[in-house]
Amino acid sequence: MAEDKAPETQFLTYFEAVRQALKEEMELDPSVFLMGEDIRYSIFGPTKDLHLEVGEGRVLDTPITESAFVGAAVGAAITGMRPVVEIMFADFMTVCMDQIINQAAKIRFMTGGQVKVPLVIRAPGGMLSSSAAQHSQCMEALFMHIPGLKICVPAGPVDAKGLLKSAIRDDDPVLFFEHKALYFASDEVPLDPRFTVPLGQASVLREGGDVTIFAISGMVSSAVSAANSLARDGISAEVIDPRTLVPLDTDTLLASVRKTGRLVTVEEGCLTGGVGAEITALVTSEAWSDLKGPVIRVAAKDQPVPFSPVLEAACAPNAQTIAAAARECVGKN
Amino acid sequence: MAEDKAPETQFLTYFEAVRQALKEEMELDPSVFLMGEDIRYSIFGPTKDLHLEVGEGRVLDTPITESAFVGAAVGAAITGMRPVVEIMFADFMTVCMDQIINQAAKIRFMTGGQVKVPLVIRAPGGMLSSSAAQHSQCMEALFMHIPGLKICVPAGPVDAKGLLKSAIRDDDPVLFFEHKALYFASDEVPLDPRFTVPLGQASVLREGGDVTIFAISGMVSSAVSAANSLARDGISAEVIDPRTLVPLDTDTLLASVRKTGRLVTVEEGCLTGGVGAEITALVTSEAWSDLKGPVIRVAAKDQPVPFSPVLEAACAPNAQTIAAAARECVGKN
Amino acid sequence: MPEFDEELIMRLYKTMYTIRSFEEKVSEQAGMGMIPGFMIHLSVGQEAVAAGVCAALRQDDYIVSTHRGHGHLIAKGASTDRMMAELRGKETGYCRGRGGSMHITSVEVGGLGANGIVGAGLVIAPGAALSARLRGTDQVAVCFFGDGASNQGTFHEGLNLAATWKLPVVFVCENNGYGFSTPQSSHQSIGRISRRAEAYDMPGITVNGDDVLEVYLAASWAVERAREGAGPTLLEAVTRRWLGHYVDDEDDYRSAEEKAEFTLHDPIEQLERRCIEQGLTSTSQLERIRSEVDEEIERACAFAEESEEPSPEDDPGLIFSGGER
Amino acid sequence: MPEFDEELIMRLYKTMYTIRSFEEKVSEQAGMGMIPGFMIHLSVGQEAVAAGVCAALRQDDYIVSTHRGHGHLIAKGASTDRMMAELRGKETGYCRGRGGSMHITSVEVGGLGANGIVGAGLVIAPGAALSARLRGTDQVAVCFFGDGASNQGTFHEGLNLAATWKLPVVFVCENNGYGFSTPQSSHQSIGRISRRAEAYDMPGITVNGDDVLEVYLAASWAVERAREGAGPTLLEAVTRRWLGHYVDDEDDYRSAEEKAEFTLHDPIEQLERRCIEQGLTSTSQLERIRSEVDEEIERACAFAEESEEPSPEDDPGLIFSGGER
Ligand SMILES: Cc1ncc(C[n+]2csc(CCOP(=O)(O)OP(=O)(O)O)c2C)c(N)n1
Ligand SMILES: Cc1ncc(C[n+]2csc(CCOP(=O)(O)OP(=O)(O)O)c2C)c(N)n1
Ligand SMILES: [Mg+2]
Ligand SMILES: [Mg+2]
Repeated sequence: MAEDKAPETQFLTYFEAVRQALKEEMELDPSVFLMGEDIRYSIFGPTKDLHLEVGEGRVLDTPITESAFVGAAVGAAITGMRPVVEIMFADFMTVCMDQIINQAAKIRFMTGGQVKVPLVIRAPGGMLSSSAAQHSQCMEALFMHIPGLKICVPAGPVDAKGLLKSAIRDDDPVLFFEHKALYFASDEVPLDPRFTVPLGQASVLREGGDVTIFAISGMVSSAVSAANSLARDGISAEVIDPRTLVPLDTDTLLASVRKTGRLVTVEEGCLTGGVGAEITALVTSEAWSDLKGPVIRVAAKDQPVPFSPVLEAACAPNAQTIAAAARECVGKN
Repeated sequence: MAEDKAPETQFLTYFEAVRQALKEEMELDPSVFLMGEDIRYSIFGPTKDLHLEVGEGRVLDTPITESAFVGAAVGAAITGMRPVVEIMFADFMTVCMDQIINQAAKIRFMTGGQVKVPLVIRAPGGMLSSSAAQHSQCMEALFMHIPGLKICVPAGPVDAKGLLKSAIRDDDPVLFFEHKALYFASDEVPLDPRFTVPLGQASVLREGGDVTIFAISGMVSSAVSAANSLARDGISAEVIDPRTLVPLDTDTLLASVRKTGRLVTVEEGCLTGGVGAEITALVTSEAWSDLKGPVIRVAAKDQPVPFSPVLEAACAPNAQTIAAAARECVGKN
Repeated sequence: MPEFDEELIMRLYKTMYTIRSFEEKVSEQAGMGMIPGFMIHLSVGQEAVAAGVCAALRQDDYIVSTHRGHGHLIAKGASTDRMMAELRGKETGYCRGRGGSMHITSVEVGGLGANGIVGAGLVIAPGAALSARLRGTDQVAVCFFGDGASNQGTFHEGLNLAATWKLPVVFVCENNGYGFSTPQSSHQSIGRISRRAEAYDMPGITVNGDDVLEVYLAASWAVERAREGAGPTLLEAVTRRWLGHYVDDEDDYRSAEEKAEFTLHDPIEQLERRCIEQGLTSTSQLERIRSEVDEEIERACAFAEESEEPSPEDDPGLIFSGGER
Repeated sequence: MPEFDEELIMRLYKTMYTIRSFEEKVSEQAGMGMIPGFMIHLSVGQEAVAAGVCAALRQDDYIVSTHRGHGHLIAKGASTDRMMAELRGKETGYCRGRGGSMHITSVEVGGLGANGIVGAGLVIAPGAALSARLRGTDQVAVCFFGDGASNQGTFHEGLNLAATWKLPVVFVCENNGYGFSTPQSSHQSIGRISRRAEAYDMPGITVNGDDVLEVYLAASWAVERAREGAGPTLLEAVTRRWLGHYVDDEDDYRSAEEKAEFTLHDPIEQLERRCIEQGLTSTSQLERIRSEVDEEIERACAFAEESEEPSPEDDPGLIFSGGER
């Protein structure tokens, strides 16, 4: 990694990286515009005062009507625009689920390809300091089941910027799940406006030979910590962040599992029917003979997210529970 | 046909069995009532003219406002009633998703157990003669990911009646997925009003030693046909219908897999993130050492359901594709 | 009656008659099992709304339609042959057989799609209108919906958004008095749905939806208003659905007397009578239009009949535009 | 001013002051990091709405609340100690620490729940009202919601259902002029939200939401109307949110001038002034109420402080009532 080209990068937080991606793409393409509730105020920062930089007409504060503005985004997308909408908390996607599942995801197919739907829905998910049951959910697993939707789960500022730029340029509906607890994570982010991260390419954050840890979104850094602590015990873990769940980079994942023979999946959403279930089914099907033992899924408990900090902490996975799962996986617990 | 003893069963269609369950429970318990769009007319029959038998006030035709009447059902359930609502097509659950996911499923937890939510949502799903992308979906897999919801998937008239009665008596929200293509299937249905099928008990429709076929809802009869044709080739398949996905009878499933060492999952919903993914993850985790090969998932293609009969048929699994999967599973394809 | 030019009146007549002829053929073919599925919703009796509204539009204006959408699309200028092929599930259909009746769409004529979800279009139309504004065009978006749909949350949200942002939308409520089997009096507490415009400080107008000229005039006013940037209008057209809600509907929730009255309001006959009374045209000229249309529909049927079924091979480009998996 | 009995006025005063005192304490403790989370929405300045409306209710009537729900629940009779414990995430809280501020609920006093989803309550309240009717009681359900929520689809659907079925609901819109950072003029095209009642042929009333007696009178009328079976009412109370939208809100979207005006409308001071002017009570009596309340709040804080955290052990009975997995 070329660390010596400092002028080409800028040290940005995750929310600033999202903001930069939005700004760059709006400057590059006049058909990109933003809608959402209180996005000029921007509770987490990504769109704060962006209208002052790109023009009032391109950053639209909407009434509190998710169905209306996501539906309107579908209408705009099929008539030549590239809307990027924000759902203030991913949990609120429930109130505009029809616009996502029955309209955005299906309209290209239902019309026999007469339209494309270049629409991005940004939605912050995940737990953050006692936000409780209706403001903490990871919704990505639900949508994996719906054909026609692409899904990004950036785990750091560089991917947040690069994936968002790709998502905006993409001709299909993309659900872009930011993680609330990552907004203030920071990193050196490329400044070249041509920089993008393609959808469908996993990143291997750490190479290793004993066990593959597949982790997403808010869990990636915990997985890396877990891998570090495993290394101290002589267990060499490979950490893979798929970065997008749809399309999914199965090649990278399968290659890793073929090498290590062991897999732990890690997510912050609920266990049952989660991302890990699909990954397990896929990997056991495609790499059966390479697996030395069952896949272990690490995920949140199957319960609504509790308010109490004690209970909230007990609900989510962390570096310790990941490391423990990996140890169990390699039979060294 | 004069007999001195009242018959213990009656030959009923699936929709009549649903109707009988509703009627019996309404007669037994004055707190049970029905709401839904055009339910007195009842496009598929289960609630047709039921108000004439149980009273006008207990079968309420609603405006076309799924959020309103599912929300109202939550309000009624937490204040002492047992509402049973119908979503005319399961696909429309998208328009009242918040009432299901963020309210019904979580309210007991969020209130620290101050309320129970005895609410049943009946929703016909599945493909039926070119109903196309917005009237054909199997929604059950989506909801498995949401803690707090029970899920029934009756595959025949007896289970439809017995499970629905249990669902109505249950103190938690139950999603009751009827299958449109099953409404005219018929069987001998017990008439004793005390008859119920408990939630969380799988049924083993056929015993066998070579491979377990786990099939749900509209796919159960195809799985049985497949098993019959496999038998002619000397392959002995055990067919398991879980009947409820939440709670899930893992004991019966695991016992079967421990015996056969092989598993095929069958569903009519989309493959990715489907029921089969969770079942695969569960079984590979719990019965790893008993498995002789990877689980094979049979499911619909990952695409919106097409209108064209040719394409619709190509989209769904059937007895042939199930049998082929089972043959592959036992290595005899 | 204001002055209408003959060309316009003939166009309205032809449109209404085309819808009628097309749908009667669909009804016939559905009865014969030639059309896949049972969710085919016909608008026989309601033709004046589609014809009157779409006559007020330009080709590049948009319409967003409903489950009962054949008439809208015909009135907007779609070809009956590709429509018929779509209803038959053929590859030559507008949606390549993937959509069928409930999803029939012809983007080339500005038809953004029928929809199987009641009320869905009410939030899509404002988006098309917003898109027009952002692209700097003066296109207008019309949103058709029923009395039943006027209770859905999307009605409220769509009208609120359009009013707040003064978007160029005309919301056209086809009030046929029923949401499926449920009479209006059982699904809402008001009679005139145009009263709901009050909630958005938007003009609300109710017209006789069986009088195509009245519909046309009101729609023209609302469309021009929208085009000039004065914002949206709620236009209610009171009409009647002659046939069942869908082709298999027993329709036992409406009395024989009620049904007997429908044809008294026939929008096509009314226009015919008016034209002849006012000497605008001759019986033979109308006769000629009808036979031209009948022939067109026959050709459409033949085209659909002869067209190929889609190949069961997948076309991944229909799910993701790049064909990704 | 009509005649009000002293007991009622003292009760209203005490309720408003309890809300104020409770929330100021919450604000203080949140600033000190003692309250988990950042989504704590305070209703300081809006106390007259909660107090006036709930004074018109019986204990067995229902209220359905919002994200800004502390005041409603206090006014309905909940204990401040269990409320404070809930906000602190303690096992002794009403929701055993599972809910927190946004989900605070006390079913025993008829409080069916705050809600984190804007507009969610608007469809739950009609269900509680329907339930009352089906069970043969004459309970009434009040639904609180904000100006921002009045645009959500659930507003429309809930009011439509309640009006069509003449359910005993009172819809109380607390119009504080903002949905978070968005002023009313940017989120809807009307000024008086009560105009929306027209869409459901329902009475719509706007009152000064800073005048607790005006609120009480209007609410009493609407509640009695509902109780007698005459159907729902939309009651708009115009008020002001003095603090930020939530405790961490910078609140830079409202000008200093605008904020300076808030306290001029202080509902508590207004009532105080009126009482004294009209000789209804003495300064010392009000003083006594305030110190009683302040002590209660101190006790509530101590109770919350001393209470246990929930055990991290799971309680499966909170997910399914039978504890199933
Ligand atoms: C969200 C949703 N709910 C219910 C239905 C089933 N449905 C289809 S059409 C219809 C009636 C619609 O009534 P209206 O809006 O008046 O239109 P009309 O059929 O009279 O043209 C119903 C209930 C649906 N398709 N979508
Ligand atoms: C469905 C949904 N959308 C957005 C939000 C975020 N949010 C919480 S409160 C609020 C503003 C609500 O405004 P209003 O209804 O006027 O109530 P107020 O906060 O003024 O009391 C917003 C946008 C939410 N909680 N739920
Ligand atoms: Mg209608
Ligand atoms: Mg407000």
